[in-house]
Amino acid sequence: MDMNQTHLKGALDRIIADLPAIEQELNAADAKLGDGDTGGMFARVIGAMHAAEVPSNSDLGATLSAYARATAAATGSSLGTLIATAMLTIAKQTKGRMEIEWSELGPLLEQARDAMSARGGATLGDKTVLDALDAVARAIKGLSDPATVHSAAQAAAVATLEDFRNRPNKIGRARMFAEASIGHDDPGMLAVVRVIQAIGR
Amino acid sequence: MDMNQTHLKGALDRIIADLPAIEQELNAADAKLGDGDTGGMFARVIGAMHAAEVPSNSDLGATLSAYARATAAATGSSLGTLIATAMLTIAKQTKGRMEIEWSELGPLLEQARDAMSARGGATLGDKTVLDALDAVARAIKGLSDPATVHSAAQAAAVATLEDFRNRPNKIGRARMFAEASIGHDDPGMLAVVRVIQAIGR
Amino acid sequence: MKKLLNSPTSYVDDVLEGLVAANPGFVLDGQSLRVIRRASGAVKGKVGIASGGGSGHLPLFTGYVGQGLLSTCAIGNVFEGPNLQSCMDAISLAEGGEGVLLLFGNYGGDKMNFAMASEMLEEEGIRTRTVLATDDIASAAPDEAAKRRGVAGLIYAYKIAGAAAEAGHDLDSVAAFAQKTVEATRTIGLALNSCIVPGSVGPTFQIADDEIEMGMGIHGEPGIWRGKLKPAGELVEEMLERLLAELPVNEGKRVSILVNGLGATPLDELYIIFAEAKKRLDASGYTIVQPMVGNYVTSMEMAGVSISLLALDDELAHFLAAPADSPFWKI
Amino acid sequence: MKKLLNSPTSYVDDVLEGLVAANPGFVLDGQSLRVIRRASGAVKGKVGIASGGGSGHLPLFTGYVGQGLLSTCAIGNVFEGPNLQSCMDAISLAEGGEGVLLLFGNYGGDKMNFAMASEMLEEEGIRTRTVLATDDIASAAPDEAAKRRGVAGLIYAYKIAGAAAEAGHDLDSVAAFAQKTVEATRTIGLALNSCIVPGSVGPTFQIADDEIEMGMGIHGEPGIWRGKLKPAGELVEEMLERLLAELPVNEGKRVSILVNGLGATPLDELYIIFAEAKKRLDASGYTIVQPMVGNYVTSMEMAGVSISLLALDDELAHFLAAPADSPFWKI
Ligand SMILES: Nc1ncnc2c1ncn2[C@@H]1O[C@H](COP(=O)(O)OP(=O)(O)O)[C@@H](O)[C@H]1O
Ligand SMILES: Nc1ncnc2c1ncn2[C@@H]1O[C@H](COP(=O)(O)OP(=O)(O)O)[C@@H](O)[C@H]1O
Ligand SMILES: [Mg+2]
Ligand SMILES: [Mg+2]
Ligand SMILES: [Mg+2]
Ligand SMILES: [Mg+2]
Repeated sequence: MDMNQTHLKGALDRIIADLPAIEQELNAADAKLGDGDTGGMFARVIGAMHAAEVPSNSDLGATLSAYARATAAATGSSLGTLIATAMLTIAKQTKGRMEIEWSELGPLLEQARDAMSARGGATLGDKTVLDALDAVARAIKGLSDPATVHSAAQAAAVATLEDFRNRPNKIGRARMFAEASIGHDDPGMLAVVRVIQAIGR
Repeated sequence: MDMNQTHLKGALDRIIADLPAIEQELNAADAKLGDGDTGGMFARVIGAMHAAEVPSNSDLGATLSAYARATAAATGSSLGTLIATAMLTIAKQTKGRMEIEWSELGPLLEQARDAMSARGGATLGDKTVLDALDAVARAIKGLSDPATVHSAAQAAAVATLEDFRNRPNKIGRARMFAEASIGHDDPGMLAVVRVIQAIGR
Repeated sequence: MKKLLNSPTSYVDDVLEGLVAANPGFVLDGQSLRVIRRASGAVKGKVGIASGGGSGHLPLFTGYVGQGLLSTCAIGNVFEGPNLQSCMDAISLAEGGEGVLLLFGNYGGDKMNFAMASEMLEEEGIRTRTVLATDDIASAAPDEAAKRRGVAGLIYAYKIAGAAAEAGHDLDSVAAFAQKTVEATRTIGLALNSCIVPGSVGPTFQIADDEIEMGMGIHGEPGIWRGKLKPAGELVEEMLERLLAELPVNEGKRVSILVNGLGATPLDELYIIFAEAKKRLDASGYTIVQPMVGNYVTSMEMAGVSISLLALDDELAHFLAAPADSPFWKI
Repeated sequence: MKKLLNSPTSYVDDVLEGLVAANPGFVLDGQSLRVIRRASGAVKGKVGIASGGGSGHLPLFTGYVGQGLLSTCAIGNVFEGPNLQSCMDAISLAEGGEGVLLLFGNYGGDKMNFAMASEMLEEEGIRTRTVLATDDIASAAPDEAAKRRGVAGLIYAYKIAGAAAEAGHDLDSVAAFAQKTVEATRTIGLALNSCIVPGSVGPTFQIADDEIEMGMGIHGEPGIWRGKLKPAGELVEEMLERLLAELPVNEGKRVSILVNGLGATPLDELYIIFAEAKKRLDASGYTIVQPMVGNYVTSMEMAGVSISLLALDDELAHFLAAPADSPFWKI
């Protein structure tokens, strides 16, 4: 089965099931190097997406666009705004389509990544959500079986998190503490890992 | 030997020796019903009196007047101002005298008590420093042996403290909590007890 | 004790040094060097207004020296009344030939020292009148209102007496306006945590992490009840009920409201409290005039809020709206 | 979490309700209902100034809307940038036909949302220029000054850009004055304890009872060092040394200084800090112009202080002294 609105809604439900733990973990990660609010903001954004009234047979573009609007209204934080940017970008590409093939997901994520980079000014290697997204996008390129897509995505995200752990943050609140940020997970990157893990449950 | 400046200075020294403990105890007592500053204020007043430069062969009036001025400059608190009032009153009565008989002390304290009552508006029975002073003044009336004076004063002060413990405060910060003040020592009264005990050591 | 200071003993003098250096309208003066007066000096031919009180309540008391407000202010040690000399200084420096109103809070030490000072200065020909703020309804029952302590509502009396003096009223009538204001003002506060007196071993009192104390005084004097924190709306409901039960409201039900932070409470929370209060006052037919929200009378790092109401008539409303120019209250 | 509020989710809206109700000069407006604008509206024929930022810093940001200061201000959730719609609202409501300066702190979310908003509104014909406050010297090395975050010094840029707009300068020159101010401003802060974000499980960070953190950001971002509290004079010494090391001072060495409380620090302590700073600046030949001491940019119940210096020339001094009329800054 191709990817459709039901997948999106199901993914959201599974993230919500894990949300309390994710919220705490992201807050704690952000408190080490930022302002400690990544988790709270993330929880609010997910809640707003969930509360958004999206007719159950909308196309993917309309669904994501509604999610993006809900996100943008719920926050003006860095990560929240980047999430909205990503969803808007993919919404534009999937406007009018009820489903997409799983193999299309990788390229779509790459477009999202580029839009986020343009909006936020970060580049790959800065130890942000971008690096995780980039790794996932590249890992699932060409894959068309949903289970394979998921496990490749998860492996790539986790590997990137670990790979970057001992590198310094180069943007956002954490950046100036190059030394101090070494050894800590970037909260945005960690969010990607936890989201993929939640979706897989 | 009659009472002279040496006695005053010696008393001050002995109070200072006990001061850390007295300060803490008075603060704690005042914190229960007032603003918790009786001890700090008292310590400052005693320190100021001690630091006051009083020529060592001044008469009693001059000595007490210097102590009163030092006290008045060190604080504007209720108790501090009343202490200054008391010392000024006795200073006036002992102006020019190098020594007084111990039996004169009681009547002098009665005059001080009356001046404090006029200044502060409290009357006997209000559970204040006045009640302790009054009891002491009456107890030592007619006594002329210093040791007897001291033990009578101490016994009267302690008895008054205990007698008033289960009565309500009727003036000052503690007054409105009639119920709550029952069972607690009045800090001003407690100060009289501790001062007399210190002097006796 | 985590405070930004040099030493507890120099605390008050260090604060005054900064206060005067930062505010060109203030001069530190008097034999005691514990009086703030207007840089422009006493106004010849007008009634002077002297106040005073302990340190630790900024902007009270000294912050309200300025045109249309206080002439002078004596400053005591932290939470102690001003001493005798500083009271004498404050009165002398306020005298412009028409007498001086002594306007301060109803506390023992303050009363004694101002009384002694005025007795001594009356001998030198300075006429004084004394009016005491007694706005804290938690500090005594209504039938013992004269025993109530003065808290945040004192600044309403500053404003109205200051405007009356500025307008050229004589000593008796300035005192009468101040007295009228005091009688038309009611305050109740609540505290979330304690302040720390510099040099003390610790906080003035202990309070649990989820508790508040309703009716607490500005030095940590015990209040009416201690219990679990409640939503802002419920707290305001109780505070207003207590205040309105005895506020002598005039026709038209005009009131001014002061939502005052005790020092460590974020401005955000004061506005939440104000919004709740306004909702309820509006619903009960009161008209709010010149609302004030901010840290006007504090207790150092104490967190909490007080609400003061002043029942207005035309006269009081007129003086309340008159120009004023101090660093902390400008109109 | 001991806060006077109704619920964490209604926190910001409840605060805004109170803020607007207490200040007749403010109107809550825009599709988002998350913008404060002057009650008098945009000024035709003059450059508008829009700002914005997260909640939890009152009086920043919204408190500085008023004549000679901001035209409008977008408000985000606590410690989050204003969202896209509120940024669009703030810009549209500030437009008086001469374009709008976007003036805010250098934070990711704020930048992204204002950038998106201005891209969308430029299509509708509203010209914008953006200037970012980057005064916090603890947040990046001097060679990466463009990465520094904006903190208390932002209000100097408000004041000077606001005065320039009021004086009728065009968009480019108002932006240039703002940029010049930003480049002449340096701030460093220190924190004694943490704030608590409404709805969070606890304080943003933990700090020992006898420790401070030098250089901490206004959301609790880590600073330069954490260690034992020192006497006020020593702390000020270090802070001034760090600031002056890179302040681009002009001839005459005129500086304005802002000693800013983070929210829970008593005013007393701020004056002690100011006195220490003045002593040192005087001794080093600086001339202090228009000193400010108070809670201008806070972090809710965070205790601590920041010192900002603005190096003045005639132009900046002129605009700094120009009239301004907001509830929290009146000249
Ligand atoms: N400019 C940016 N580009 C890409 N990712 C960013 C950027 N800024 C922040 N992030 C990501 O967002 C995360 C922090 O999110 P959040 O706590 O919501 O932001 P803040 O509190 O700094 O506004 C970081 O861990 C990082 O992954
Ligand atoms: N008017 C008064 N008359 C007599 N004693 C008083 C009076 N007011 C206070 N006191 C005494 O002073 C004590 C409190 O002193 P202190 O703590 O210095 O006063 P405060 O903090 O209330 O100014 C009380 O315990 C009481 O004995
Ligand atoms: Mg964050
Ligand atoms: Mg006391
Ligand atoms: Mg006291
Ligand atoms: Mg944030």
